[in-house]
Amino acid sequence: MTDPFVRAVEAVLFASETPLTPAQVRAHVGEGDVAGALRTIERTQAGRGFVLVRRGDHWHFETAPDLAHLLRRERAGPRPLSRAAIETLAIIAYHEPATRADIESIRGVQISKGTIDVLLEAGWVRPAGRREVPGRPLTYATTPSFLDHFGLTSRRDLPGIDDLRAAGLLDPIDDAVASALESRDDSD
Amino acid sequence: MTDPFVRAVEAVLFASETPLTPAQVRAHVGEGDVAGALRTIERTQAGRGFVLVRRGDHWHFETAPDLAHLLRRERAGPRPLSRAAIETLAIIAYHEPATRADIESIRGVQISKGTIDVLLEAGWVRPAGRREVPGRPLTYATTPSFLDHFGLTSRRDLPGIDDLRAAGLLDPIDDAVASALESRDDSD
Amino acid sequence: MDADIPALTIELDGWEGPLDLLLSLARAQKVDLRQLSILSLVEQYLAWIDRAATLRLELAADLLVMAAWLAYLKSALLLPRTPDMDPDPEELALRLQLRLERLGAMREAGAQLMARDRIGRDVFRRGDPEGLDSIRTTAWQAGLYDLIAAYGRVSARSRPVLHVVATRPVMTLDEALRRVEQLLGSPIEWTAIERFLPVDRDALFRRSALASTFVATLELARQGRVELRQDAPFAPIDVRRIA
Repeated sequence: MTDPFVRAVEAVLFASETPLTPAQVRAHVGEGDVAGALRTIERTQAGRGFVLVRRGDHWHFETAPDLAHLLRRERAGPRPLSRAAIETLAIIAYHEPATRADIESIRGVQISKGTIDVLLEAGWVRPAGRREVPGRPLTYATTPSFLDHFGLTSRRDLPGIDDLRAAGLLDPIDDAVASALESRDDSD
Repeated sequence: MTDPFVRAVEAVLFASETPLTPAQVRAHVGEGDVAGALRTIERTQAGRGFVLVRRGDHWHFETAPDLAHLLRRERAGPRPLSRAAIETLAIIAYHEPATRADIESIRGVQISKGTIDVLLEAGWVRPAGRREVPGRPLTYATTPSFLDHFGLTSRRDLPGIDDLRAAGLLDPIDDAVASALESRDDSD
Repeated sequence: MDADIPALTIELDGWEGPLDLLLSLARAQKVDLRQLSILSLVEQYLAWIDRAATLRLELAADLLVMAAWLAYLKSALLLPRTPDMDPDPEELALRLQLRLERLGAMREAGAQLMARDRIGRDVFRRGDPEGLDSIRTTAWQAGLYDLIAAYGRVSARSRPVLHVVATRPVMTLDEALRRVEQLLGSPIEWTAIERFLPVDRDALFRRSALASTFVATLELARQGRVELRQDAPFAPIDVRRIA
C-alpha cells in the first residue's frame, strides 16, 4: 500500500485538468510534504507507461514520450454531424429507400449536395437503386455499419412515433413548456 | 523497468478519453497478451491514488473511491435525477429488457413525458428491440456507460440483484401469485 | 393503530399514485413487507383518505378509486369464506402485497444505485487525457439519441399540426359533492344519477360530471347520507336520500 499522502497527491494530479504547482496540490491534500511526495511519485513512475513531469513550477502526469507513436497524435478530433446531416440520416433510416425529393419534402427544406456526401463518406448510407418514376431518381438506404454504430440490431429497433411522443421527443418547444406545467398539475 | 508490452498497454489506456475494450487496446499496441497486461496493471495500481477498473468489457483508470473527499469540491456533480427517473432506471436495470408497460406496472403510475428521455439523454439506457407480443412494444436496456457511471463490473454487480432474484421479486407478478397460491394449497 | 396515523403528514404533492401512498403507510409499520397485514394496511389507507376528506383536501381520482377497491377488499376479507368466491380475496390481497414488495425493492435498488461511487461525483477520470486517434474509426460522430431526437424534431415540424386539447372541461369532485348535497336538500325518492348532472351540451363535460357525481354519491353513501341502487351490471344507478 502506497503512503496515504502520496496517494492523495497522485489522485489530485491525475484528476486535474491542468498542471498544478505544489501550492495548488496542497490546497487539496492539506498539510504534508508535497515536494517529497512529488519526488516519490516521479521515482515510482520512471519506466512506466505514464510518468510524472515537471514544467517550470507545474507538475502533471503524461503518457511516456517514447510511446507517443502508439497514440497517433494528429488530433483531428471527432466532428459531430451537422443538424442537417443527422436529420437527413434519421429520415433515410425511418423511410428507406428514400430519394432526395422524399427527404426534402419531409424536412421541409432543401438539402445541399454535401449533406448526403457526408453520410456516404461516414459509411452510414448507400445508394439503393433508382425508383421507377419519371426522372428515375436515385434512392438511399442505411448500411450495416449504420446499425453497428448506433447499436441497433435492426431498423425495427428504432422507436416508433408513439414511443417518441411518449418520450417527449415529438413536442415543439412551446408544447414542452405546456406539458411541464401539466405534469405538475397531474401530481396533485 | 516495466515489461515493454505492459508499458504500451498502460500508455494507451492512460491517454484514452474513453474506456477501452481489450480489442481497442490491441488496435494500438499490436499483438500480445492484452488480458495478461491488464491484470498486471490492475495489480500494480492497486492501493495507489488512481486505479485500473473494469466496467463491462471496457477498462479505464479512475481515482480511488476513498479519496472522493479531496476531489469533490469545486466540481459540479452529476445533476440529481427525479425520483421517477431513479425508479425507472432501477426497473430497467434489474429487469432488462423492460417495456414501458413493465415499468408502469411496477410503479403503479403512468410514466410521464420526459422520464425515459432523461435516461436516454444521459446515455444510460437504449432502445433494445421490440417484444414479440401484441402491439410489439419497444423494450429498453442499460448501456455500457451505465455500468461505467455507476462503477459496476457487470449487471451481476447490481446491488442486491441475487437476493431479489432468489426472492422471486424480479419474476412477473402472475408467476409469483401462481407459485404462492400453489404452496399455500400444499400446506392446507 | 390510530395512534400511528397522524405520524404520516397529509401532504398531497408527495404521492405518486395510490401504490406509492400504500407503500409509505406500509413502511411506517416498520415490519418486513412479507409480514405485512394487508387488512390493517387497508384500514390505514381508508383512515388516511377519511382524514384528508375531513380536512376538505381535494384528492386525486386514482386515490379514491383505490379507496373504493380497498373497501371492497376489506369486506371480502372479513366475510366468512366461501371456497368458490371469485375473485378470491386472499389472492387479491396477495397480489397487492407482491406489488408493494416489488415497488419497495425497486425503490431500494434505485437508492443503492445512486449511492454508489459515481463518476464525476466520487471517482474521477483523468482530467486531461492526450486522447487516442485511431485512423480506422470514422471521424463523424452522432449517437442514437441524436438520431431519434432529430427524427422527432423533423416529424414534429412536418406532421400536419395536430391540436391536442390539453385541458378538458371537467367537474371537480368538490363541485360534484356541492351539487349533490344541494339537490339532496329537498327530499328525494329513488332518482337516476343522471338527473344530478348539469344540463350541458358538451358530451365530454357530461362524462366528467357523471364520473365525479358517481364518486360524490359514493362518498355520501359512505357517510350514510344517501343510498345507491343498481339492479344489474350496467343498469341505471339510482340515488335516494336517507331520511
